Amino acid sequence: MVIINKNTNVIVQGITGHQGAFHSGEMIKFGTKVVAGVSPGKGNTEINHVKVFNTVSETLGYEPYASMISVPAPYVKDAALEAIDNGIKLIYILTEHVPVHDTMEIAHQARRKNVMLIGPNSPGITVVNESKIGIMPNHIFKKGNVAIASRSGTLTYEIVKAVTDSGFGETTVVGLGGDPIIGTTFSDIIKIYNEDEQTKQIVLVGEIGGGEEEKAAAYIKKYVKKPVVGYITGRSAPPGKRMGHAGAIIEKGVGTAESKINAFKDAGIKVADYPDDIPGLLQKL
Amino acid sequence: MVIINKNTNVIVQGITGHQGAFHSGEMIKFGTKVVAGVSPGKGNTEINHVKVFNTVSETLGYEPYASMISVPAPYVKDAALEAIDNGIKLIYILTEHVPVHDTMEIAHQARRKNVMLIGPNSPGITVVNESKIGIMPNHIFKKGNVAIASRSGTLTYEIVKAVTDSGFGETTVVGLGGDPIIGTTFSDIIKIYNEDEQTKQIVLVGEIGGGEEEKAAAYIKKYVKKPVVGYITGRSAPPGKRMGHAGAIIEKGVGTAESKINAFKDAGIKVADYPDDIPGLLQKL
Amino acid sequence: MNLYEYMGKEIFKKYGIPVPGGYVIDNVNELKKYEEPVAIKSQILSGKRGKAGGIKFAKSNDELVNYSKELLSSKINNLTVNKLLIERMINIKKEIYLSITLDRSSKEPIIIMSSEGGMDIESVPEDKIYKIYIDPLIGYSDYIAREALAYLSVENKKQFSSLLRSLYNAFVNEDAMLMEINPLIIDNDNNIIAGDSKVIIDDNSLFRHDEYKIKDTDKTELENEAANKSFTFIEMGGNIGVIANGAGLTMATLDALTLHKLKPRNFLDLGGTDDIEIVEDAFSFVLKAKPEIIFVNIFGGVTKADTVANGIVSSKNKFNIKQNIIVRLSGIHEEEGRKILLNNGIKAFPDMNDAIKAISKIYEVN
Amino acid sequence: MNLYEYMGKEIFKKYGIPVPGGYVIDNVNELKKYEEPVAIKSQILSGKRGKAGGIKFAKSNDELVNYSKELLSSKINNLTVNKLLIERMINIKKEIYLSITLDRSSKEPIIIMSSEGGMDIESVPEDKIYKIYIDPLIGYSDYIAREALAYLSVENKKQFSSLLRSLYNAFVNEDAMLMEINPLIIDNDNNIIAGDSKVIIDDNSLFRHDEYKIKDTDKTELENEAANKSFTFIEMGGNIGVIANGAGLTMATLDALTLHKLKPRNFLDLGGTDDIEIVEDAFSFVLKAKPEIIFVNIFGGVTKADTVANGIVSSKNKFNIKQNIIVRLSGIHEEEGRKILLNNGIKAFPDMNDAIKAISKIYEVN
Repeated sequence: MVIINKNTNVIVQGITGHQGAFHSGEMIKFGTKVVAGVSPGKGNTEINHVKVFNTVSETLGYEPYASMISVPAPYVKDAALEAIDNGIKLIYILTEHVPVHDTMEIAHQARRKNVMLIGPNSPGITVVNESKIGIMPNHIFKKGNVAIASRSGTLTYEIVKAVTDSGFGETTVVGLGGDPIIGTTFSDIIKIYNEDEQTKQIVLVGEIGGGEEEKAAAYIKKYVKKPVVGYITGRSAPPGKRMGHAGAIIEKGVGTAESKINAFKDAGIKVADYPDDIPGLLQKL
Repeated sequence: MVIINKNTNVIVQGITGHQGAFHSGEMIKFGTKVVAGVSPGKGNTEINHVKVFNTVSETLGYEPYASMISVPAPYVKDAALEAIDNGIKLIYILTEHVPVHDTMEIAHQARRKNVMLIGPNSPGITVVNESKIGIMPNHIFKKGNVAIASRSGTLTYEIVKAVTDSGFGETTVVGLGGDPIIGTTFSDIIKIYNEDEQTKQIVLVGEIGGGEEEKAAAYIKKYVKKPVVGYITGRSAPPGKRMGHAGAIIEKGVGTAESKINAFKDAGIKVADYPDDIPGLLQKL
Repeated sequence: MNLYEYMGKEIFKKYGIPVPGGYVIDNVNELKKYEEPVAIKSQILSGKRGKAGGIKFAKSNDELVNYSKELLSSKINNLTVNKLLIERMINIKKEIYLSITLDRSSKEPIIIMSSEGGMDIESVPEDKIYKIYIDPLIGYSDYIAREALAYLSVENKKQFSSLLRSLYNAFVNEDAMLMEINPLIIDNDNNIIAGDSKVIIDDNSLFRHDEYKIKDTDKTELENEAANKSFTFIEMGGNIGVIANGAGLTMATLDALTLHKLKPRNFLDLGGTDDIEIVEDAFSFVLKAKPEIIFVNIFGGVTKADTVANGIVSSKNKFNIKQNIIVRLSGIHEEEGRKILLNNGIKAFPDMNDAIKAISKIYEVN
Repeated sequence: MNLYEYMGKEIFKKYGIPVPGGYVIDNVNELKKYEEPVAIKSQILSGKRGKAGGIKFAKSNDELVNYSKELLSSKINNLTVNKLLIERMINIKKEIYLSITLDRSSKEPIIIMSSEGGMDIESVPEDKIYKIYIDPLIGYSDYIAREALAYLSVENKKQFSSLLRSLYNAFVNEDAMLMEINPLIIDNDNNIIAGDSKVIIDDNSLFRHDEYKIKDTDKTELENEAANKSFTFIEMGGNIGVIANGAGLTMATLDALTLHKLKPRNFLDLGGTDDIEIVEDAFSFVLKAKPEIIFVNIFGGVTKADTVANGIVSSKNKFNIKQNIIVRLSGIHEEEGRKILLNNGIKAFPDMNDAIKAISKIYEVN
């Protein structure tokens, strides 16, 4: 498996918030090693039997590798810089509505310090039977051989469940995030999935906006032998409108569903018209 | 030999200035491959038979590896960022009086982009019989086995000449620069000299201010088997005074000559009392 | 949020970027006395304004008054003109394209330039477009203007350099997603002047920009109202009202309807909720759009399917909904949810395609 | 350049860092009427001002006037007091040490803190000092204050956080090499107030800080005069005037003299020059310091030895120098140079130690 496993030590920045508290509890139920929480001003408390500190620095005794950031959007940049400065190597940002200039800075600092960044505005990462960082529902997963990456939340859960119900099961599911600028993109994740031995086939759930699906398709065409199934939302979206996700927008003719679907098809990716079609396009191996 | 050789392509930013014009001519006489010059607004001219361009970007056809920056202090940061952004891998800054906040930013960006930075306020680097970038007088060198690093200019020339006259000769001489914050420091250069096969012994010419001599001494004590001779200027300097170099200052008790000399002695470095004593301390190998 | 030309130019002025002298009016009574030839520019958020007749040139007081009367309250590209920008005419020696936007792939600001100013940048061939990426950890430095000037031929290099720095500062400080000057005019005296402005501010940055807390007028009234309730609601022009959860699933729902030749009336993302009142709020917006049928498409993950079912039932009763409500309900607590709906006479399917087929059937029958 | 306390506090005020209410006087006539207990603080660039009697506390108008009279024009730590800062007394609950300076090794700004305020930081044990490094490409972010507060016990965390951000902004924007607040006072109402200021601005940044183009008064008159001529001239208190080229060689010259138990009068770096007039300027400064002997130590690299020799001869004639001039001349054109000097009756050596021995001999003979 990839990115995280059952031994990955995770802290949650914003653990005392509504989302942080609920989802850290769910993560622990999933089996994730949540070793500490951070919540400025709430140090010396406890939540879900996890100790809470004022700073990331104070959690370093727990040797955290990853941090889930679930703080209000205006504070995300500060929290992410804090995590990077303290040597965290995987940062996942749940928060929606992070200013895009903040994300640019976070993404560049993460790259500079060799930190993997997932999100913002992402449902997180799940490695089945190992560890989950994020908000995907625990019950939809079953260990299998399909790796999934998506820019959505609920649509991902739906597809995961369909893959589970159809008997294939998953290795890893990553929600990349719905913002125009995100850390890990399709072209990053496809390399990881391609190298993961347990992953036998791959599902990419893209949407309008940007050109990362096209870049991933070019990589797949060149390097990926594993079967890939693709799906793109936003075929019916009018140009210039942000379709719920800040990143789901056709701008100056760039980012159309058509362009992405064509790139997928050109790379030999089987493209589903409806999300329900995805399990049917997976191969019995 | 190390850092540069006779095939190193060098550009000069500020080549049409007084210093840039004179010293690029001297460098060419030394044998340095000065492939292009940069001087905003002076594009399409020529100096020392070298073509001048408005931007570093326009020189990329010459595949420059190193840049000598000799522009007025207020423009050094811009010139250095331009060089780094255009993929230059070795930047030498001649200019004195660069604001230290500018140097900090240059040094960090250089480190981020794996660029070797020498200076500011440095006489440059000379690899004997190979290439010279900087302002050291051509006539003082003779190929030999001594590598020299120094925070000074004229004092370095004097020591180089003494080493030459005494028959040892040099492999490489680097002027690190007299500013409080500089790119390559003693602790960086000692590793390079230690690994250079042609270098059989090393001379370090330090001065008051900072703690780089001490750091280098600690490294030498642990890793360096080659004989090292050291000299420290500023023994008689009053605390709190900048002794000509912006970096030559004892602040809050840190950076005394005593501390450096003790660290040198503790590392087994032979310490000269007078610059003239240095050749006598070198070993006949 | 998209800013009107005059608002973008106010930002330009604040950062020292030259713009033509001018003023804004809502009303012809606000017109100043004619003194020199002026352009009368409809303030609408639409490209190709000129071609659609939204810009007029006046060479007398009569023309100024008459054209202004003509334009105010008229519809240009289907948008009502509420404001005019009256601007001194600039003599034009050359027109350049200049913008700073976000490059999603490099995650950096990117400066885009072309000597082909005045045209849509989409229609300019790639080899006439020049791009410079800016490292956000380093920001702008003057060499960037020198590199730009190696490509663009501009006489007044010093003014251009200062303008580019100002535009970059404005882009960063104002949290812009786009700052476009098209055309950037070079006049006969080699002065450089911003002929137009297109500025998009990041909606997510508004917590640090009180000055932009204005009505975002490229949205319809209903879209704005929904935005104030934190719903993303987009009018689509069809007849099937849509409520779904998650932006991805909502887009997938619209796509599926469209593939079945059905026409969605709207995009409405219910979000991740477990609150009956929010379901009711969603219905109230969709009803305002007067759909013929309402399609609810829910996958229960964090959101529980039975809660949504209860919300649908209570909405139906509260708003006395006469339209057909077709529901697809899947995920956590789906069976309880479907049962609640069926007990209240609402058709509920576990499968999205089956639900859409049911909608198709209604239209075939009609 | 080192700023006086009152100037540092003006910067603090500009950045919103609280300082005690107060005013500055050059003259007792400028004293305001006594209203509450005040501290009268001599404005000199010297540590341990209080211990040396440079700070007095007045509890009446008489005390205010008398102490002010007493301090103004007095000498504290050998420095003349030209200005007084009259400041409202602060009740002190706790004193903290806080500074931002440059860390030469990491090439970063560093925040240094200690709960042991009010003492010289050099005398505080390492384990009571807390340091935070700031990445200059990222700058300050609020978590830094939180990390600081995990170490320092401060009630008013919000005010501390805002103060630390302000101090960092001031440090960067003003091109400081040091901004020290010692003590940072916490009063009985938990307000945080800068009790003192020590600010050093980078001399090399003054081209972008017109506001600091003032007389740098920790230099002597002669040092200032030399600085205006772009010479580094430092008074050393001995009797042998020194002119050398290059800061390193000049320092080495002073060291060598000192090792020979000789006392240099000054540091003067001629710089890399090939101009007779500059040599004459250097002599004119050294002569103002009234040395007993003048030692010129030159290694000709870029600077040519014969040019310097000619400069020495012309200076001797121009200024009618009576003192012994001992010259060590080496490097490019050294033989020509020494010949010129000998022809003019000036002793010239190729070797530095020989030259110094010659000086020693003069003193032995005397």
